[in-house]
Amino acid sequence: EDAAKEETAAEETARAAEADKSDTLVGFAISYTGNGFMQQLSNVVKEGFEKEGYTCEVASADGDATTQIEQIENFVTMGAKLVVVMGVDPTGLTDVGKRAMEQGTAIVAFTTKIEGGETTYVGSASEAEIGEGIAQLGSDWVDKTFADAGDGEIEAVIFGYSGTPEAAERSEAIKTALADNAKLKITYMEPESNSLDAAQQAAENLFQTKPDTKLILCYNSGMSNGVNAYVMSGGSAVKDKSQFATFGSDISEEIINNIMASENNESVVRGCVSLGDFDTIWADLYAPCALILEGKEVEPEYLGEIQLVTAEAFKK
Amino acid sequence: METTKVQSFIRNNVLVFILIGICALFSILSPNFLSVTNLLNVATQNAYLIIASIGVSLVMISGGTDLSIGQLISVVAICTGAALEWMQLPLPIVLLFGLTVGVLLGLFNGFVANLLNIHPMIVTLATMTMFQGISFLISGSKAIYDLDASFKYIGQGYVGPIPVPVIIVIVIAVIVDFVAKKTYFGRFIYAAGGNPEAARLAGVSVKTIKLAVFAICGFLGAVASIVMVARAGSANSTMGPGTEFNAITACVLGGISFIGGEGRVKGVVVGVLILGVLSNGMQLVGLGIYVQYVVKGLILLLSIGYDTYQKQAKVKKVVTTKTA
Amino acid sequence: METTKVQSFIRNNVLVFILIGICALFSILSPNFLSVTNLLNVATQNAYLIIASIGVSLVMISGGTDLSIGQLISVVAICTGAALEWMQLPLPIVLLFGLTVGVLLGLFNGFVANLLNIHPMIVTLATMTMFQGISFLISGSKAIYDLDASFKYIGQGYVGPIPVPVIIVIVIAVIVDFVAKKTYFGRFIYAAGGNPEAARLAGVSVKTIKLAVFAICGFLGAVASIVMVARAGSANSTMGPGTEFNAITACVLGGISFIGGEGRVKGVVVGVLILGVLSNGMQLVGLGIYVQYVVKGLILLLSIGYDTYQKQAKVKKVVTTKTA
Amino acid sequence: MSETILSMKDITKRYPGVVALNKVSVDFHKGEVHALLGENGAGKSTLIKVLSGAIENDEGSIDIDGCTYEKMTPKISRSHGIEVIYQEYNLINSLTVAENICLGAKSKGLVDYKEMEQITNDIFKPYNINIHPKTLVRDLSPAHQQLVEIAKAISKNAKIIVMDEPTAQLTVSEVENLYDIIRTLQKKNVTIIYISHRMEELFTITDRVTIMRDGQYVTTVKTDETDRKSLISLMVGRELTETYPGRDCIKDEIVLEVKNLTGYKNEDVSFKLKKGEILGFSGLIGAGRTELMRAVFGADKKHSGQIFIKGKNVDIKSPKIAIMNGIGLIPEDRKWQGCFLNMTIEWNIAITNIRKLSRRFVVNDARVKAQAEEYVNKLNIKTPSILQKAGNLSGGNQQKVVLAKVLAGDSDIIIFDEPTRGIDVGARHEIYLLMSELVKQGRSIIMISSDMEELLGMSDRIIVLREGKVSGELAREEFSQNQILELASLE
Ligand SMILES: Nc1ncnc2c1ncn2[C@@H]1O[C@H](COP(=O)(O)OP(=O)(O)OP(=O)(O)O)[C@@H](O)[C@H]1O
Ligand SMILES: Nc1ncnc2c1ncn2[C@@H]1O[C@H](COP(=O)(O)OP(=O)(O)OP(=O)(O)O)[C@@H](O)[C@H]1O
Ligand SMILES: [Mg+2]
Ligand SMILES: [Mg+2]
Repeated sequence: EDAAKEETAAEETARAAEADKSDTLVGFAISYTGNGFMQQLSNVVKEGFEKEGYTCEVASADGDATTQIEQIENFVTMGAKLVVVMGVDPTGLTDVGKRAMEQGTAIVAFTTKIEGGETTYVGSASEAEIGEGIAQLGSDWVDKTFADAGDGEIEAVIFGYSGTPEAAERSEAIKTALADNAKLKITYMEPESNSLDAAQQAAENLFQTKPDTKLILCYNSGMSNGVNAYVMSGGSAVKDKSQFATFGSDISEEIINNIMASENNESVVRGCVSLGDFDTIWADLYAPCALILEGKEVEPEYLGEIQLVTAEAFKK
Repeated sequence: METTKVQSFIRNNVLVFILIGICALFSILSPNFLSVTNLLNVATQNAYLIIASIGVSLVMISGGTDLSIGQLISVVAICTGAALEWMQLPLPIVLLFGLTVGVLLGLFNGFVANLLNIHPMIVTLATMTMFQGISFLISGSKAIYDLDASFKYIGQGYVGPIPVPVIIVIVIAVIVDFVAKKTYFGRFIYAAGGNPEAARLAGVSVKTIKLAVFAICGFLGAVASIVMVARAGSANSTMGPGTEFNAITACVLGGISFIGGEGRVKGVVVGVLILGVLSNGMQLVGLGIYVQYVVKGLILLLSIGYDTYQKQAKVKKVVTTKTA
Repeated sequence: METTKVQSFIRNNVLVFILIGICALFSILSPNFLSVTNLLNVATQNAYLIIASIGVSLVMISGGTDLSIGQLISVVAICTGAALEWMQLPLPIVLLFGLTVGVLLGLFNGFVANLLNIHPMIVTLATMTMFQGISFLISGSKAIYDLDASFKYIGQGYVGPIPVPVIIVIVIAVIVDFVAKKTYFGRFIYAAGGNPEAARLAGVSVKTIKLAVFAICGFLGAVASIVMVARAGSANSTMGPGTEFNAITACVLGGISFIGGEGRVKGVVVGVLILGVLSNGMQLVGLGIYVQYVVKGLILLLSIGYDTYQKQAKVKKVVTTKTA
Repeated sequence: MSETILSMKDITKRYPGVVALNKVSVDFHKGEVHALLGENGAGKSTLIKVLSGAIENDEGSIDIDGCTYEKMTPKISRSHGIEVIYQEYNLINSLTVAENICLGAKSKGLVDYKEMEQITNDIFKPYNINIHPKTLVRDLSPAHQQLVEIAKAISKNAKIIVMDEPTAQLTVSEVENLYDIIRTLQKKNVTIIYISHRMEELFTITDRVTIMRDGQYVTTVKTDETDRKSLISLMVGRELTETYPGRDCIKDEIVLEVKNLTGYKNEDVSFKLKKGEILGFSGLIGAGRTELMRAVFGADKKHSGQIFIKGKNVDIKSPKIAIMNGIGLIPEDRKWQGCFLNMTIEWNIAITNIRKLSRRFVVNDARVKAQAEEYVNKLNIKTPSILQKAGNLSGGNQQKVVLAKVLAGDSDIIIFDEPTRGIDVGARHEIYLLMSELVKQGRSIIMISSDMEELLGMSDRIIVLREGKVSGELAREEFSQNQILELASLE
């Protein structure tokens, strides 16, 4: 009987804890939800926390650094216990982060580190690593496809983007890392924006001056889809599709689809850098968050790894 | 007399000469610029923008502005993509659907402007935000890709050596120019923009004109959207926004007045082409993107400034008052 | 007579009532909304926007528009950051430098508009692109962070319980309102916007007014930029762009006419606050960003529509017909 | 003969603080020329706008062709053959003359520009209007715009044509032309509703006169059964002396000398203005009087020539410099150059001398108010309050605001370009007195006027321009209408 009582008591505390949990607000300040990847990420995180019994609200800054500061402040006002921040401009979040923590709201910087902050950092990789990953995909493909090419014989172009400091870092890393491959003659340029159509237009223009380009590395996958749209179109200057490749970063259904199609040269997007599937991402993120929410000590950094995705990787 | 004619010809075509000048400059700077493929390229790249700008120009001539065109394009892109891929509707129905959505959104702008009696610029300032929200809500931020080849033909196909988008542009430009110049409906647009009260008193239904102009702008926005999506072979909600900005810049450059009542479709086409050639040429020459921004701004200022200067030079003795 | 006064009071303050209405609504929907911290929060968050909008409103009253304000903010942000961190200049010099850059860019806008004799809206359409290029060229797309605490005090400090940015806003709003309403310089701005030719013939140097107004707008843009950077504690080239859009929306909402010659600084402040409270409240309530867009657009339309309707309302029988 | 074609019944229209029309009832007969007469702000234009559907009446109805309308719309109004020439012309500036004339005539199908030009020329020809159909309206002078308005109304084959102050800016010969037009129309049994403040015109062409006062109908009389005096007393409610004030105050000092001025429309113009003098300028429309004065005032560029003020050579590059040198200009076009339509009366009046009403930079509101009150009383500006926007005033009252604005500027040399355009007889007399007062104080006046009577009555000397050049100068003893017309027109 005692045992039964104890059991109900335990159940009650558990239920109380549950109820307590659902009163606990977790904020997710995401930089942007304008593409499938980011949108799905925001859903995964929200559902993840809710499955654990917490209340979670997502606020998208829609790419504006100032808006993001406001949203974090608003989360603090709402009494959030924890805010997961995916920074638009991480350097500008140091102070708002500090203020939040002073008022009892923990901050977890996610994917981008908040410079100079004492916040916990969960990252899959730094921008530099992502950039290096993209470069490696390109470099490997060239080594495999043009095994006998001499130094500087293969024309490669980087479609960078430096609209934000973060982006500039990644683009810079692609440039630096790709330079290690001696086979390549590298040109760096920036389309008008980091969108699909801007990249498509830039590719069209590019082939006017450099019809022999074999490789285009893009800041993100959206841009590589744009390059693909041009190369696969009727007016394309690339006749032998197997002799061409483009790579970028971030995974989405569309990009997976294109990567798979590249096996039969029905697409020239031959791979991308992935920050892992959503399950891994969520698991990485939740580990420190759970500790914080339970009031336990956490380590300052949790780093995941990037994955290089190619058609072969899918076969495995 | 002869010299005056030449002078006035030059005055009326300053922008065409500027366009030619810029082309000449780039031909010297880059060997690749002056090739048929590249020029067709520029035309194709800017096809959607020309179509959208023509739509916006009509609204501007009627005395308004459409700031929502970019987001309208985005909504139509998603709706078209969804109809094609998610609902698997046949192509003609899809096109009809996309165009209808465009017209409806345009009508909404016009209707609200008439109903609340506020300036179209203000209305579309509000609806652009709304349309953006709607587009993302429909798409759920997802891209719709792998579109049907028959659909992609609209953006990527060729008729003989001429890309389909270029043909669409030419057809639209010719029709709209004709309507604007030669039909009563067209002249009423100018009248409504030039002096709405006078037009109303002369029996022109200014509200109907406004509604019609917005419907046409919505229609052309939808065509632009379809061309854009078909060219990319994929649709997502970020396609379109920003177009309003380029379209208005092109219109202004092309001599469409902010105040209404003035401007020619021809000018708009030239305006877009100047912007398009600039960005193509600067990339071919290899200018960095930020240097491009600065140069583009400067050229805009100089072109518009020179055009205005030419037009303001006082026309002497237009009216000869002979006393009989 | 009494009722007429009340009616006209309501008519003149529709927006204030709308603001109060929105606040009331959010107080019911969210327990966190109506707290001193949150309201101060909203004020602080929107401080830079209020300052910039006041600048833009002056340009609009004088008959122009400033589309370049967002990029001007970006250039000033980078210049201020660079002076502070890269050049390690002392704070007063840094501030002076930032403000000077703002004024110079503003003067450039005004100068070009006067020189080329083209509408300020067109000029700033071109200079916004230029300024953006300049900002990125200076910053090299890098962020400048870890700014000095004394500098950050401007954006994050408190005087008693009041945040410094709020104090700056109040000081600026009061001064500008005074200048606009009570000095002859202010009246000249209205005159130049209301009817430039008549103003010129009345001995007002319209060109000088235009130049002055742009300089002030540049100055206020620089102040906005400094507040913004100090609040974030970091500067980069993406800070600012988009402000032009919000500022113009706020001005329009606050009753500044597109045509010029009309509007009050008070209205602009209310306009920004409506937008600010909306976005704060909607987040507290937990609306998704895209739903927020749609709601924001609707509320904009309704507010402006209702305001216009009130002002245009026919006076039925308010005037008692006395037969002499 | 006197068959009623149109009757307006109990028309009431209210604006905030004003009853513009108070139960006004008028009948108009077929084929008559029916004048509306009343002081500025009496409600004439408002009545017309109700008739054309430009504004909505609050009460009352309109009977026409056996139909009764509580509210008119522009469409219905036109469908009954009503055409209106508005006081503030209503043309579309960015379109050509031909397009404006033909606007609304057709609404479907294709535009035939050749045909439009032909129609326009056909309309212009009988009336000696020499304007190219392809000219943009915005390139026309106000007077030419007025001619186009008139032509446009005639072209529509209307049954009723309303003319709201059509002659306010026309010179004698164009007015004669207009009379011819009206007589021709009358023969075709067209009804003309004619509004004018020029009394002599009423007696020349109208059959009946309806008098309005303060928004109310006073009476309707047959023109040939009344005289000028009784009309005026019905209109203003009291007797008026109508003689031009005499004076004798010309000094020898030359305050302004223009030497060999060549400008956009003028060639080699020289003249002198003495202290205490009223110098009249005459000429046909397009003679370049306005342009000459704009050049003197610094509003337009001069190609060459010198200007001496009180013997000192002054380079007047802008109106600001002119004003600083004691010159004031009352522009010809009140809507575009004179009034700030969206500003209050008090600010309109204060704009030229606002610096004087300020301490440092701060404007003294009380003085702005006091000054506005002063001029509102002096010029009898009809308004509910000095806080009324100028755009809400009647045409004549706007003109008075423009006058007040320049008078407040306290200049030594005042250029009046068509000063009494649209101003009623009573107020006109006040303005003449005011001008006399000004010259007696030692100021000097240049007056451009197309109103021959006023020009002859007020000037001390008249200079006639023709095609931008001085074609003659007449001293007071030599004044005659014929002499002036001869100098003004080409031989
Ligand atoms: N939009 C308006 N708002 C307020 N008051 C108005 C408006 N329009 C006209 N009024 C007033 O109505 C009255 C009648 O004006 P109306 O223009 O009919 O006069 P009018 O007889 O034509 O005078 P004028 O001889 O000066 O042209 C005036 O007192 C005027 O101030
Ligand atoms: N390019 C122009 N831009 C603006 N206004 C102009 C222009 N050219 C002429 N005007 C206006 O047209 C009018 C000139 O009228 P016009 O050429 O008939 O001379 P005028 O002799 O002064 O006429 P009037 O005898 O009627 O006074 C002036 O009011 C002037 O302001
Ligand atoms: Mg009138
Ligand atoms: Mg004149």
